[in-house]
Amino acid sequence: MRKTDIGPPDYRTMLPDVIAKNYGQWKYHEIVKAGVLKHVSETGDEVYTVRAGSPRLVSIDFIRDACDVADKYCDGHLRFTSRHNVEFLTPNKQNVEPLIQALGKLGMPVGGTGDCISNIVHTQGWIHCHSAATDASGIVKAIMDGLYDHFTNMKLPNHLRISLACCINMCGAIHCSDLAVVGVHTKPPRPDHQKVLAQCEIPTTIQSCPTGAVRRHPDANIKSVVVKEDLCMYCANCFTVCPAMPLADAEADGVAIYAGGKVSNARKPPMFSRMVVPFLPNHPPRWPEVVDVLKKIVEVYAASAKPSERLGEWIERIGWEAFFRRTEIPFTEQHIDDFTHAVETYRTTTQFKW
Amino acid sequence: MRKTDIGPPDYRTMLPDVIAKNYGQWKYHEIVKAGVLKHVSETGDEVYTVRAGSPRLVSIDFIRDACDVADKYCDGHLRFTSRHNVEFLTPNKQNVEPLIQALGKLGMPVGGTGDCISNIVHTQGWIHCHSAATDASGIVKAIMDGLYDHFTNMKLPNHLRISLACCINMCGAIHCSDLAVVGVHTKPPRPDHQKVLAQCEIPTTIQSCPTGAVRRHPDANIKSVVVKEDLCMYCANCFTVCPAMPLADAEADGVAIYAGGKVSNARKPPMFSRMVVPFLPNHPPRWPEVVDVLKKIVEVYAASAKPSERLGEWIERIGWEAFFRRTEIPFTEQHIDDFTHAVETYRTTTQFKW
Amino acid sequence: MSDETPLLDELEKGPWPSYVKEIKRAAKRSPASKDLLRIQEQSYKDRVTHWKHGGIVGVTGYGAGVIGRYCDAPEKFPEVTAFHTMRINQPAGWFYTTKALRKVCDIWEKYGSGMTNFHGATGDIILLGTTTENLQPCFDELTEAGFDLGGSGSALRTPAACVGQARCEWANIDTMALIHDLTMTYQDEIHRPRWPYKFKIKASGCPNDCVAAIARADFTIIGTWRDALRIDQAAVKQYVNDGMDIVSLVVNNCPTEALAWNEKSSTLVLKADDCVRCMHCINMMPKALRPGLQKGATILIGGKAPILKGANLSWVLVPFMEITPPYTEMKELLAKIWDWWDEHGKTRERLAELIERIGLKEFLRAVDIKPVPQMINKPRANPYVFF
Amino acid sequence: MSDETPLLDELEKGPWPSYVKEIKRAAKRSPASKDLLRIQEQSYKDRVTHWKHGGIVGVTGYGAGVIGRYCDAPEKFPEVTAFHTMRINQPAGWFYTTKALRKVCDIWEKYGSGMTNFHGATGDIILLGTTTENLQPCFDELTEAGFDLGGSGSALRTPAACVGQARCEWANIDTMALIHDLTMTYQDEIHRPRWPYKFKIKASGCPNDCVAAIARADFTIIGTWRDALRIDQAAVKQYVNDGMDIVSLVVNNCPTEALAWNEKSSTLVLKADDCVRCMHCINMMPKALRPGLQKGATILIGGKAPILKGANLSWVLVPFMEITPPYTEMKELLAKIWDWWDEHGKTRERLAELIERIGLKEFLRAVDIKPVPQMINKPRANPYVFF
Ligand code: SRM
Ligand code: SRM
Ligand code: SRM
Ligand code: SRM
Ligand code: SF4
Ligand code: SF4
Ligand code: SF4
Ligand code: SF4
Ligand code: SF4
Ligand code: SF4
Ligand code: SF4
Ligand code: SF4
Repeated sequence: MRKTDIGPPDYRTMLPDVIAKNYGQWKYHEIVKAGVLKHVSETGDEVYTVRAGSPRLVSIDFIRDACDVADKYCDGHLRFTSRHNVEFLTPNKQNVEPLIQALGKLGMPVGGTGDCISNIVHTQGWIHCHSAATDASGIVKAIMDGLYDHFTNMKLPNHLRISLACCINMCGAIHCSDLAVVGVHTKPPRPDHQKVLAQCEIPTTIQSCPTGAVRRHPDANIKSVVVKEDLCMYCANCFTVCPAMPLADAEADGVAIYAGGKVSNARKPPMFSRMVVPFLPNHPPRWPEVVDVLKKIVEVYAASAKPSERLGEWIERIGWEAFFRRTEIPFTEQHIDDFTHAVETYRTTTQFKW
Repeated sequence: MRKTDIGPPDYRTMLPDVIAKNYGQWKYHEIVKAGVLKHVSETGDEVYTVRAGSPRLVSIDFIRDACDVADKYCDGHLRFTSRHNVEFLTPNKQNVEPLIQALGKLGMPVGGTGDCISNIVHTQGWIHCHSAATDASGIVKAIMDGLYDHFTNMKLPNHLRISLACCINMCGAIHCSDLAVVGVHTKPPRPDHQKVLAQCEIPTTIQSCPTGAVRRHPDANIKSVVVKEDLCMYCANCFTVCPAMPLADAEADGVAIYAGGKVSNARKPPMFSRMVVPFLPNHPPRWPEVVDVLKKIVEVYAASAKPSERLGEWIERIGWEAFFRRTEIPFTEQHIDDFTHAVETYRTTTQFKW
Repeated sequence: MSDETPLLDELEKGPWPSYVKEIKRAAKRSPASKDLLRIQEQSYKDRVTHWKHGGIVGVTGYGAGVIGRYCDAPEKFPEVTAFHTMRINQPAGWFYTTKALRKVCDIWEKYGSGMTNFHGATGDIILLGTTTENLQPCFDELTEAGFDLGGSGSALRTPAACVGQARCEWANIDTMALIHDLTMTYQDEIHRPRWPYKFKIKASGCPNDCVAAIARADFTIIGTWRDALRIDQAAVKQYVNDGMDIVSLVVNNCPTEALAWNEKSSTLVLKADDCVRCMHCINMMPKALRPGLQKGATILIGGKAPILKGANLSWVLVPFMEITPPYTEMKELLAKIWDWWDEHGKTRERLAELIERIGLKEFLRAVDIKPVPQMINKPRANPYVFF
Repeated sequence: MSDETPLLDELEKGPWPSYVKEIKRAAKRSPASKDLLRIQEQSYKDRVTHWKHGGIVGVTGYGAGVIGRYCDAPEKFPEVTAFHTMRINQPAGWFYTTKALRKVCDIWEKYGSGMTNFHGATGDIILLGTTTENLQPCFDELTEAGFDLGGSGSALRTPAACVGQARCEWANIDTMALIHDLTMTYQDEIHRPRWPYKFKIKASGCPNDCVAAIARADFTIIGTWRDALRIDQAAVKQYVNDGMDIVSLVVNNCPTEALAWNEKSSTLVLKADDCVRCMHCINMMPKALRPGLQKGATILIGGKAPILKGANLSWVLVPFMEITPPYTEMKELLAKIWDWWDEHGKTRERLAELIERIGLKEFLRAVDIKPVPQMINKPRANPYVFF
């Protein structure tokens, strides 16, 4: 008979012996080198972790390759990280180098630990989502190529997390990332009056708009909606509930870049990422403008932040005015908040740098 | 013929010679002792300022007394400060002590400079305002009696500013004071249906309510308004535009205490004062509960803050949870913001003290 | 009815000067002050105010400067049946000759209660309590003596200045001259309410902000400087020799780590680019440190108390403006702001609230000022952008 | 239509592993992946997506776990006419045996495109692209293999845990055990959407928050400790001898000045009361410093992305909760929260937005938790208080 609600496999059935044996007894760790962690247990046991980068959007062949490596060096176990890297764990120091070789052969870069740029948390984009204002995996590939050395080296002041979401739904939960790339529309939806009635619940559609820009069609005979364009901020809520009002537009869609967010509670509390570039056009296949801005920010940060300072902590210390000056990124109207808590972002002091 | 729009007297006609002569040329100052400032000019000239406390609500006799002193020791000039103290200026060091004597005779305390508690900026209260939820001059007198030594001495970590407003209109602009006392109502207005039509513009009155608690009287024949009590936050806006809906209530009126505000840009930017006690009853003539809370806070602050640390800077450093613990002031529902930017006050981090 | 004031008498005790004594002094000659004392005692018993809204009272040709007041029990307190206050515009910086002050006292003895506030929270002299009939003659004598009314209602309120260059070495601008000029220029705006709500202007000579302008003025003027603050290293050494722990008291309190103490050369090292002119180090060492020489002001807008939508601190609008008579740049800016506010503001909507409602972007366009990062602490975190 | 993909081919260049290579690999055996490649190339030409909203598709008895997708040009890309994704609930902590993984791969080779996300941003295995017909048989084989679907829509989403005690010395709670238990307990809530909107639970073993729970979970569980962190002074000395500048790197970075370096005894001094458990010093000296021994978790609520009213970080609800099976206290709290949210929440209103609308006070009463200062950074500044 059919099984339902069995839930996921019990994690205990998935653990390598050394992990099962030392579960809850780890004492300390060290980063042997970029991509290689060593954890030592109260029992004296050690486990080495080799972390390898993955495109996340992978074929089953990729998984099988990884399994082959794990079978050879890790007694048939492996894990994935919260940033989609693959981790190969082994108690045997001797296995580490061969493991790295094997991963090299597969083209899987080893790194992503410590003061580096780890894998980019990202989303679906043009591969699968109807809501995408930009692609995901493609920009991610271009960015990681551009910042590759920072994945395989640990020469930043602290780790730097990059996330990408292909629309402002922000599936990557990019709103608290050191660097965030988000797909944005900049033109209002275009209701398709033929389809609206068929595909959408008009009241729900009208309600869905946070700014009240969606209105009943003035002509009572046309059972559809119109958009008051000056009220529209292109959030796509209406599109989420009503497919008949697409926003996608080759010219008007692109990405915005946000910076300075963090999640950890280390030193400074978690912070939101904040706008640094309001709009860059979609230039597939490699989005050069996007890659350049990110590289520039990373450069300036790496050169001037103190040890342990996250990007956002550094910006808070030097001030946003200094950040824009040093990165030579132009400051625009769009940077100034005009949403619900806007006033809380105004500078209510005479303290600022020239 | 009648004069209008002549404006105030030209300040230049009001200046003592030493001020006129050294205007814009002052080089440095020192605080000789509590209440006595010495300013030195590029020209080598000096001016001594003796600062004396005033109740602010004074008779013309008080002004005339002050004038007598000024005639005797200050060539017929004096000034008032932005906190309503009186300043007597003289180029002659010899005049300082006699001046202090003379002020002593008049019962005017000398002090209010440097790391002290200066005069309390306050308002009208029951002396003159229809809007008052508490008195002004009376509480101020009780508080200054209680903290008198801090006016005549300079033993605090930095200066500490106390302000009082008899209703939340906050005429004292108390919203950025180290310590603020504000008169509050805690019961909704009681519309007087006889008077409303005569005295008030009903639409304006309804509009005036920020929470929409004021509604047309359900009975169309009664041309008046009713108050939806659960929506009322006792702000008195309706009363300001419609005298026929008083809120004043002997039991329900009282004061709230706020703390940690500052105006200067020194070190930390200006800060708002924040609620520390939501409500204390009106207990004339000396409001003992109010005086006690303020004394307690000043004590704890004086004992534990670092030099130059304003009350609010100290609280920010130790954290509000530590402030409530150390001052033994109970934390209540009312302390938690539920107004427009409430979420910005929530603790979005695991960083806190037990 | 009894003249006993047992409750108020309690407030004659204690070291701080007593306003009750003051009312009693005035009461000797003024029946109104006598009733003021009695009605105050009444409030101390009842624990509620006994004053009612004032109707529109004032002097010919003015719509402002007088706050009308009536008591709610004229039968019990006949002498304060009407008890209006007059707001008299102070001379900038609150300096007086005793001659001028005595004159004001004499006039108020003749026409009023003899009670005053020196000064009101906005800065005016408050002549507290007179009858409707006396307003005009009192005003006429005051103008004869060179004094005029201040603002009230939906008008420009009496501007205020810190003592500034008159007695402060840190004043980067001549606050008193500026405020006097603005006050004279805007007599009509002060005396004849015509706006959605009140508007306040205050000027402080440096970021210490001794008139609390940033908290209380819709238009806040604060002196500052563009170049590096001045350091007299010899005087610095003096402080250190006199035992000042310069590192913990000064260097470590710099908000931007712009200061360092060079132990070897015992000199104070300044990274001028990092200084945000907070004044702390200058405040700590007035004999050694001073503001720079390229002086001017930062203009901030929006400061106000909580009514209606919550309190605001003023925020930066113009990072640096040169402040020289006739202050044309500032006056042109004020004109643009007032026009926009007047056009779009609802009744009882302060400038900050209008900007919150319509958006800073719109405002900046209206007063044509281009956005700079100094206006904000941090850019938007949300993705809800209008293009 | 051409199979050339000149634009995508550009993305096979460069050192970072290429997802385009991956699609091409899958395309060798899967016609769907072949069309996926072609439709992606199309999007690279047109610079718009070619996917449409999915209708309600899924497996019998479930309302969640499948994201329906159709392409907008079936005539051009017939093999991806329907291209739904299945969200497969990962084992807590993302550990796998190769056996289990190979099994999933085999099933997906049989029923799907052969393309996957390891993992989705919430934590599930994403099996990317199959037809409506294949959903059920694929699901049946997956359950046979011991896997089940995760959440989607207005349901509880697949909970996630950091690696925690499995491989981290700082885990104050057993995140994987907890998350596995909650996932098993709430199978119905995960598979059958019934709420106003989605709800997410994530657990990190310490304040480093390696699953970004505070930013992404309506219900955020973060391990912490009540007593003092543990210091091994000998190991501290070792770091210093090895040349670590402990003062500038550790002591000066403590957010609350809870640390001091005693030069004389060369020991690290902790003011335990002032420590806010930020982890920084521990992070810097893993061999010398460790969390305390009274372990538990802080519960925070409200984390979410911007839609609709703006993003939220979770805020403190319960400063300290002991975390021991069967986690009764936590489950009772979740029940109360869900009841209240379910009752008052509008469609597409996340918990944080409901609390913003109705007020934290009301919420606290509903879940009967008494207010403590740890819930806020600072008390209200406004005077608008309900009594
Ligand atoms: C494997 C992983 C947990 C998992 O369950 O998968 C993990 C593992 C470790 N983290 Fe983490 N973190 C992992 C995601 C995170 C995240 C979440 C994220 O990036 O989305 C964060 C929060 C990021 C943020 O703040 O924006 C995170 C913030 C930290 C921090 C705080 C750093 C800081 O100063 O802010 C530390 C402490 C440190 O690195 O010294 C830390 C430390 C560690 C340690 C050293 C813990 C330990 O003792 O084992 C582990 C190795 C770190 C390293 O890579 O050098 N981990 N760590 C995740 C690896 C992701 C990856 O592949 O790169
Ligand atoms: C006379 C007066 C200006 C006036 O035009 O009337 C004045 C005068 C001076 N202030 Fe002030 N301040 C005056 C109100 C203020 C205010 C406004 C207020 O209190 O409402 C503030 C802002 C208060 C706040 O931040 O909440 C103010 C914040 C300062 C500061 C900043 C202190 C700090 O660290 O935050 C200084 C610097 C200092 O004291 O070292 C300062 C310093 C000074 C100096 C030393 C300036 C100088 O070189 O002459 C003057 C003597 C200070 C003293 O009393 O020790 N003055 N000062 C005001 C006297 C009020 C009184 O009677 O007590
Ligand atoms: C006299 C004075 C208090 C004092 O004892 O000094 C005062 C008294 C009144 N103020 Fe005020 N305000 C006074 C300075 C202030 C200040 C401080 C300042 O100007 O620096 C503020 C806060 C700053 C600000 O404007 O935001 C202030 C904020 C208010 C408000 C709230 C305005 C707001 O937008 O938040 C109201 C309510 C209103 O306007 O309806 C108000 C209303 C009033 C009224 C007219 C009551 C009313 O609603 O009709 C009071 C008349 C009392 C009386 O019977 O005499 N008063 N008022 C101050 C004026 C004296 C002077 O001219 O020098
Ligand atoms: C697959 C995934 C992205 C990925 O590539 O990994 C995803 C994909 C979608 N998300 Fe998401 N979200 C995914 C994790 C997230 C996260 C991150 C997380 O869960 O930690 C967030 C931010 C955290 C949060 O929930 O706030 C997230 C916030 C959203 C939102 C905005 C919700 C909000 O309240 O702000 C939407 C919009 C909506 O719900 O209508 C959304 C809606 C969607 C939809 C269903 C589009 C839609 O409106 O129908 C996407 C389907 C794409 C597709 O065609 O496959 N997705 N979504 C992630 C789920 C995989 C998994 O189960 O592991
Ligand atoms: S971020 Fe937007 S476009 Fe991208 S997967 Fe999520 S919902 Fe789809
Ligand atoms: S995109 Fe957003 S703002 Fe624009 S109409 Fe749709 S819902 Fe409204
Ligand atoms: S604070 Fe309120 S009660 Fe006091 S004077 Fe101002 S308006 Fe009147
Ligand atoms: S007091 Fe304020 S909230 Fe209450 S009814 Fe009047 S205006 Fe509305
Ligand atoms: S604000 Fe500055 S200039 Fe004006 S008095 Fe205060 S310290 Fe002096
Ligand atoms: S003025 Fe303030 S910011 Fe500038 S150096 Fe001095 S302390 Fe630092
Ligand atoms: S969150 Fe803490 S316990 Fe969990 S993996 Fe990260 S560091 Fe370790
Ligand atoms: S954990 Fe953080 S707060 Fe606690 S002592 Fe270490 S650095 Fe300071």
